[in-house]
Amino acid sequence: MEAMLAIAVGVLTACGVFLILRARTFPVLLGLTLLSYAVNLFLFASGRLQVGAPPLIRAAAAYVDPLPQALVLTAIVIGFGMTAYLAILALRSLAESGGDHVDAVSTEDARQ
Amino acid sequence: MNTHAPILPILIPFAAALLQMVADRLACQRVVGLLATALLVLVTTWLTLLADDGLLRTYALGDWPAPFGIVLVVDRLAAGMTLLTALLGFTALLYASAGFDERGQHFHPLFQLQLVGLTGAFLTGDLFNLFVFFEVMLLASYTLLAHGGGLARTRAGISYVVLNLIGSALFLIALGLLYGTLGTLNLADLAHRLTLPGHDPALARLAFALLVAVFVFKAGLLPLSFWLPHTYSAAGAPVAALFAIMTKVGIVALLRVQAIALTPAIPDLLGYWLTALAIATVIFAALGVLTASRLRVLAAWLVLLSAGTLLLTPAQASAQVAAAAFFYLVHSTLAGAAFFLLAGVIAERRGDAADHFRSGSPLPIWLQVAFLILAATTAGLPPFSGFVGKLMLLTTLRAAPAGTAIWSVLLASGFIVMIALARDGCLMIWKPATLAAPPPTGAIAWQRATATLLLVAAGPLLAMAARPLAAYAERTASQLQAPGAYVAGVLGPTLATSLREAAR
Amino acid sequence: MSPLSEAAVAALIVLGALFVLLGSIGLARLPDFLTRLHGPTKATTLGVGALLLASAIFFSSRENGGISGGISLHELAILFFLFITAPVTAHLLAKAALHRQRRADDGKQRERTREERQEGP
Amino acid sequence: MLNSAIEIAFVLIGTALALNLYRLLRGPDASDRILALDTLGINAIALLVLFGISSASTAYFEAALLLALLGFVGTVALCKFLLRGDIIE
Amino acid sequence: MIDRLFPRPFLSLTVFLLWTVITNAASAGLLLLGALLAIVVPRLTRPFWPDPPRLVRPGPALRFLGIFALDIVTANWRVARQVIGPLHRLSPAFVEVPLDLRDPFVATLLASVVSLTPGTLSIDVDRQRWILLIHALDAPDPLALVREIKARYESPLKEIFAC
Amino acid sequence: MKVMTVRLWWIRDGGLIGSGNNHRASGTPCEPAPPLFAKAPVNSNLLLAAIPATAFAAFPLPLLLQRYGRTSAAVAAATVMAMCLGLLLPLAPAALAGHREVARLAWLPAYGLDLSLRLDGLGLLFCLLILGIGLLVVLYAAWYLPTSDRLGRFYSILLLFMAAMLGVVLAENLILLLIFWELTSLSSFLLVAYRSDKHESRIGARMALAVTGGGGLVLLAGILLLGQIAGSFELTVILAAGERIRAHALYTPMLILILLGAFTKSAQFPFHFWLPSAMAAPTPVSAYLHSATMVKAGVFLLARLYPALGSSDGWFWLVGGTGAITLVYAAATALFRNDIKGLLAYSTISHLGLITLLFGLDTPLSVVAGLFHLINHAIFKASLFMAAGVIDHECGTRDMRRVNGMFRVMPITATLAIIAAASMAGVPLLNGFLSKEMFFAETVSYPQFEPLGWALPLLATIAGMLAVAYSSRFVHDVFFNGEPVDLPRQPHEPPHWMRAPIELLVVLCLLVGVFPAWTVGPLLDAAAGAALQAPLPDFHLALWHGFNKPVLMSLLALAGGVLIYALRRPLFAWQGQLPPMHPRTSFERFYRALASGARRTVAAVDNGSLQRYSALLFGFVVVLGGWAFFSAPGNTGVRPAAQPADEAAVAALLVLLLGTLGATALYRERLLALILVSVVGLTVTLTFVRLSAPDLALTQLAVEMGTIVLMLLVLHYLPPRNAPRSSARRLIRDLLLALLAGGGLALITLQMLAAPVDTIAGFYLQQSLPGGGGANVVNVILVDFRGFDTLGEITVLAMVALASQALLDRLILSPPQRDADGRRWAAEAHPLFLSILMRPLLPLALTVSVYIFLRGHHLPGGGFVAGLITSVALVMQYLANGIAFAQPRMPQQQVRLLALGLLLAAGIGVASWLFGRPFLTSAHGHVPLPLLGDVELASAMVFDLGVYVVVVTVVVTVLSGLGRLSLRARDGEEAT
Ligand code: NA
Ligand code: NA
Repeated sequence: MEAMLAIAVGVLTACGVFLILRARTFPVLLGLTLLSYAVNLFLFASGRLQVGAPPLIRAAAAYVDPLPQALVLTAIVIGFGMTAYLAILALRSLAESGGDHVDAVSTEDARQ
Repeated sequence: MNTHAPILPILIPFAAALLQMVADRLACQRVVGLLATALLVLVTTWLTLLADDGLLRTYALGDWPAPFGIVLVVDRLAAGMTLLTALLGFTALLYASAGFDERGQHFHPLFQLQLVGLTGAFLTGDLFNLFVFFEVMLLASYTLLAHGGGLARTRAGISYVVLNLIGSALFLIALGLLYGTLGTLNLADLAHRLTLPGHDPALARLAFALLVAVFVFKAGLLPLSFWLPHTYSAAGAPVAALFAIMTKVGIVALLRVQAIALTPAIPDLLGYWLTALAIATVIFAALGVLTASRLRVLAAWLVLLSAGTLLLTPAQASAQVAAAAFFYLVHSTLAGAAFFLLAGVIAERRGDAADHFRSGSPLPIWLQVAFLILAATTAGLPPFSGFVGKLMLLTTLRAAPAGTAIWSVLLASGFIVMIALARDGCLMIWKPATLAAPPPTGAIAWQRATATLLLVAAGPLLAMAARPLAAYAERTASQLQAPGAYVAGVLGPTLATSLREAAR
Repeated sequence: MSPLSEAAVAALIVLGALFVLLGSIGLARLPDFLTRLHGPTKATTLGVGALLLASAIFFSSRENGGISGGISLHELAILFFLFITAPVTAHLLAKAALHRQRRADDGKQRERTREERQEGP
Repeated sequence: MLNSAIEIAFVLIGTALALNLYRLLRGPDASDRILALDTLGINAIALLVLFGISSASTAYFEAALLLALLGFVGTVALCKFLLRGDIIE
Repeated sequence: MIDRLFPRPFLSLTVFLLWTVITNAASAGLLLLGALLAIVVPRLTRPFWPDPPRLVRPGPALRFLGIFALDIVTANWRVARQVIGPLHRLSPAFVEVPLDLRDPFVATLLASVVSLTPGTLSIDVDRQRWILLIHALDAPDPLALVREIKARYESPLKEIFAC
Repeated sequence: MKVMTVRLWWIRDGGLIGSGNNHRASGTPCEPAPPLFAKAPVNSNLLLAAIPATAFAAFPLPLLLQRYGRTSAAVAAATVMAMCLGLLLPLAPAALAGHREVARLAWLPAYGLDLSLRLDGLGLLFCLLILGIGLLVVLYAAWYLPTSDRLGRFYSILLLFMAAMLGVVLAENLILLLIFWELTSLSSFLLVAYRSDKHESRIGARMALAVTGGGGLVLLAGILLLGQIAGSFELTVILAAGERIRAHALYTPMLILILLGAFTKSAQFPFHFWLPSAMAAPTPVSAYLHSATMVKAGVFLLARLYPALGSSDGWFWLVGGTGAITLVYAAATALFRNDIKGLLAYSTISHLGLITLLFGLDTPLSVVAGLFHLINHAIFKASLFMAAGVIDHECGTRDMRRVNGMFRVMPITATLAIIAAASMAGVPLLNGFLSKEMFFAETVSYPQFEPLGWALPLLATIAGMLAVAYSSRFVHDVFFNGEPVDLPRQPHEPPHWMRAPIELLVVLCLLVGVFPAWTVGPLLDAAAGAALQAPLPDFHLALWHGFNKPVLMSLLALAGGVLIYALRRPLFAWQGQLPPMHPRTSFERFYRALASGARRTVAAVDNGSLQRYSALLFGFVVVLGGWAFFSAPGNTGVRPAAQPADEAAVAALLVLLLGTLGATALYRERLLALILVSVVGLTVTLTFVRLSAPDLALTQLAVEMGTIVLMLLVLHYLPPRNAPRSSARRLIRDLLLALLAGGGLALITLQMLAAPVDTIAGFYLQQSLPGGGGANVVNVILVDFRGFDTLGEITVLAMVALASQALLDRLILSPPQRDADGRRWAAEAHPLFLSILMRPLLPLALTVSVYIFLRGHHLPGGGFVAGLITSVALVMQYLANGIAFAQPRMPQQQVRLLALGLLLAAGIGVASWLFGRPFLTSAHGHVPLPLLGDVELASAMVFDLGVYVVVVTVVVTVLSGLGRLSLRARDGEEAT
């Protein structure tokens, strides 16, 4: 189980990093999404993995560590906000530079 | 009220932001904002005076004890930084209230929320909460940066946002690793558990390394600092002025973590690499200063220069150095901010020539004097704060490893800044206009003049009050460099009980 | 739980899973888009329905099943929503597919070049 | 009996998921992929229900409910994108 | 009185039923809360549903639901066989069903019913000519299909909603 | 904070202060020097402190008074100087008697910086020079500067400079001395650039600043070292510690640093070039700064620190050597200058070299001679500069090739100038002669290096000849040598008051030259005594010591000098062939080179590309992390973890890999990549469910939907054409980084999952029900234990909404008319089917969100998820029916709604103050109600409601805002 998660985190990170290093805004957005999946899974894993032990207080049961879940929840929501923000910024730069290059080289610059 | 003092620096701007969101007429927003920041200055001053008794004030949010709940921790450092933030906030806002705030939507609430982020980041004693406040601070800053529009700002904005998002991801990884290894998020508790056996040392070390990476990135360490000059020079004058303290958040966090967690447990983590890169940063920034073609770009490079200078200090792990660092931090923050405002005023005054280093319509004498004083301050020429700060740093860093290198770099960078400012100032202020200079575009709004002069005056004033300030800085440093007291102060009863249980 | 209900549950589970599989087979196997569309939209729906029924019986027949014991019906809600949404998705997918089957007209080339010009190198 | 039934069901649904993925990657058209994604979602509901029964826990219910309630949003948006490009107009 | 309290009794009923179903536990408090929702939610969302049809005859409606459920189950067998059976036997076809009803909501309802019942999929409702375009997985005799749909689904719906 | 303590006391009699280890060397705090026996009245130190204080306080006066006319400005300046002089005189007798006053005022004692002043013979001498010549310059400038100049600015800067100069010579604390030192550089910068519209003035000023200011930085380093060696920055301590200092390991580097400071200031070779360029300054400035005061600061420092640093080989070679070279080189150069002030400037450099050489000779008597020549040079050089100024003022040029035969035009001025020049040449009966004699005598009687015993005298004689030569050129070429060549103006005698200062100084030249003993004798004794800090060698100033070697050398010098000048034509011809030197242009060239070098470097390092920045960031983290991890002591390495993987896990992993790798490989097919990413999202959701995190699953799921809509909204506008493929090198770099980062994190995950840990989770599980009143621990953490985080989080969300409004405001984007394959868009904007079926969905979705919200505290759900459900349902309304339909039906005033949400969350937190509890303290309890039985209420619910409101508002605002772009574009098209 742990190995599975580790591999997942690793691959998500690797692909996220690769996409973030692309030159256009959209792949960067995708990359950041993948990276945040990886980060959330990792943060989640810091509470260790357990099947069928949700932290809902019932009569006598085992519970998984609830704190990382709370943290990840916060991270997910903030991540969504940030993605939205970057998306908006990308559109703005598109409107101003006429292109979707991350360095927002305006079309004039590009010609030169 | 005393008991709630620690939370006020966060709640005041927060409340102001809410008010401004409801009463969204610009006039109201201005009044609310200025009143709130003025109040913030008062409160933080009071807090700073309170903190000077040397006691560690903690504020358990939700009445949950540390490390389970989030606690705010007020020591001299935190209080002082909130005061600095407040001062900067007030002046920047005063400047912005003369028309800059009209150039886009929601300037005022975002400004107040930026203050929330800053004060929160300085006050919190919980690392995840620090992450949250970083996000608050950054998101506000993203938008304030873009305020006023223009491709340059958007371009800078994208780099700034993407890099900071990577930084946030890194921060979360570090936090996950910390929790997964040491099982807590409260700095004091982390420091405490770090000294106990029963955790994986390699993972803990790695976790703190990642944390340090985040902080030095925020602080503007080469080679992670290329975004900084672009961003700061793209931002509008008052925004950039407020940004002058943002790199300091990283520095302060770094100094804190170093003093409380690293020095006792992982002393070798901040080693030569940091000093070496800091030296590189200073050199790079000095070169940048030479390349600047307009005042606000130069100011941005100066911010980087001061960041590099400050990054020389954490690796030393010494109270004296920290004290010098604190004085220099205050000086460089105010001077940097002043430069941005001055650039704004000059640009406004000179029409097309703006703040470019070329001849334009002549400046009024008070602006010339202001420029002279500020230039001398930032170049580290006596008798202003820049000299005092440099004197303190040189004196305390002499003993440091690579002290000679540090000395040479500090003096050389000072020299470069001096000759660059001399040249640029000559071009901008004295060089007669080749063709008939355009008439100065109107009078400068009193808010802008006042704000600028207030910050410029800081140079001489800090130098005059050097002794009490240096003394406060030393008390701050010695308090910071006493990790045991911090841990005991924060964990307090919790720690006691847990120790008792351990004893049983 | 009683063997009868257990048998029912078991049967429904297998049946449901079977229909789910059928739908996916249709999706994978059928020749063109519109025929493929038939599979999931209902075989699957039915399959999930069966599974939900199984779940309902299962939890209703357990002591302290559901939240406060007694019968468990909230599975019906899921089914309900599936029934509302499935036609919509099917409809839109069909429209989209038909739209996509229209050949791109000659405007295409012009469009491209124009954008390239916009783009710059 | 129940357990073996669950085992079988897992295998069946697993196969179903595999077939969905095949279609997802195979295409040929975007509409096929969207259809595959949609089916994947519905099969996931089945999977969740099955989890719920197998672990006799209601903790899976909300997820299934949400998937049923919101799962189609993605599909609709994607289709609208293919049709109009502009999904909110 | 009732009308003012429940301007959309059908919707209110649905909300109440949904509530009781998902809460999955019948306590006085929850039921009361459900009733409250049944009143509040339709009011809140009224502007988003300006022209709801009026459900006139509940009886036929229930019967219709029965038929519908039955059809789903039975017809699924057929599709199942077709799906795994040899594909060349299939004769898929587009079929146009001329509609008698003119209410967009009811037409949509019909279309979804058609979509949900295996073998047929509603592609589009042409509101100029009031024609329901259907795709059938295997329709050797399209006219028969049209007849079946009109008889089995359309007329009951017209009856239920009186349009 | 403590109040600054002001401590003033004084020291009388030459007794040196005993071992004063009273200032921290490297960073250890310490108290200011302990008060010494305070027996005499305080007023004398008050007087002492008052001198620079007055100067600094009063320097703006002329600027303020200039509105009352230039005379009042001049009078103000003169008055200030006179006042300082008046304050000085009462202190003079003691100083002349060899005593010293010390006054202290603590400033930054912990770092060795104090406002401590001292007045002794040396200081007195310089004060008199500064103030005396200052007064004359004030008078002179009033006549020299054009009447258009209102003088306020000039005199203020001049006073500022004077104040700084007084500070330098009165400083007891070395850091304080440095402060004034740099202030002189700064104010001289302003004075040299006084004619700021002239290019050469600005360049000259910048050169002066660069060299002297830069030298000041080096000096700072030297002083800090010295202070650490001596254990104090107070001169009294330092001067007493000569032995210890010279013995210290850091002596030589420290000496070099300090000498660099002195040499740059005193324009010693090779730092001399700034002085000629500084001649762009108005002549009064040159007469003041470049003859009498600023350039003397360097040699003053030599004299000041002589007891501490002197008498060592290093001192001898460095100081003596530099002095000697400068002496000869500058003298030779002076001869060839055509500009009068240029000639004077180089002669000044040469004389400074002479003085430096004398200090370098390192015998008591040579020090006396140095000081004596310093006085004389100040007197005659100031007068010469003023004379040059008169000529410039009268002729409109200073070019000696044009200025000829002035003797007939202005006989009086000419006579005065000729006398001064004679003194400069060392002609008997004039003061210059005496000190030059002493200099010659020193060179002859110099004890050290026997083998080259003749070298020094020879060098001195040659220098003497050159001095005679350029003096004769000045005299002959300006005042005789035929007719003037097309002068801009018709010259005649200057107004009397302009000549008066020159007259006074020339009279002084004569008086000192004839009656040295009773004119400067006492002053020189006191100064020398203070400089040596030791009993004076016996010497007596007299015009005639009998015929000896020095006299012989003087005669040789005179004869030789005249001869050289006679041979000037071939010499000038020869010099004309030498490559011309233009320090000004070369300085600017140097700066330009520096700047362009910097520009190239910066551009090379920072290419402004985000891709490089990100790569650097990732690379940095990988390297730092790798180092930290593998350098750790007792690194256990990766341990296999406990639980076996079930089929579900494997399947999920496969799906996830497929989606991730697929999306990455096909990222150019943007839509496909997006679909694949949402598959990944679905898998992550399932993982959360499976691994006991239902709340996460719900949140992730709802967020997924929002994300897809968001991405599609963006994708619509992004140009369909893809970026040109990255280069192979770029690809390899990125893949490498990706692999390192991914592999690293995977390994860390594995090791972390196997690592032992004891977390604080127990507390939450324990307290959730009793303390937080909720069974869903995650929710209780979110709204209670760590509600502060959540507050910050919804603040972030709210800001995203504000930002979206701010950033999308007035943004015009043109949506493509066809899709990527060039198809026209479908005609039907809002398919009936969709819009109809979405209508019943909204109320049902609302019901569900109410359900999810209410149970959140006990079971999976809560404000976030409920909010996301509601908002997605609302967004569906936009999607199905369009903005025109949905917008008016939505709750308006989103910003106020945001504020409301935040207020709910924060307000309930503040409410806890009423119960004397900290912010965000929660309360919960069971309230029995009719019919409902007892209903559980928790203040956290209100908090959660705030969360709900914020989430709904934000999602709707952002997505609808993005959607509205197309409308705006359409309107734009219609408008055009
Ligand atoms: Na001549
Ligand atoms: Na749109």
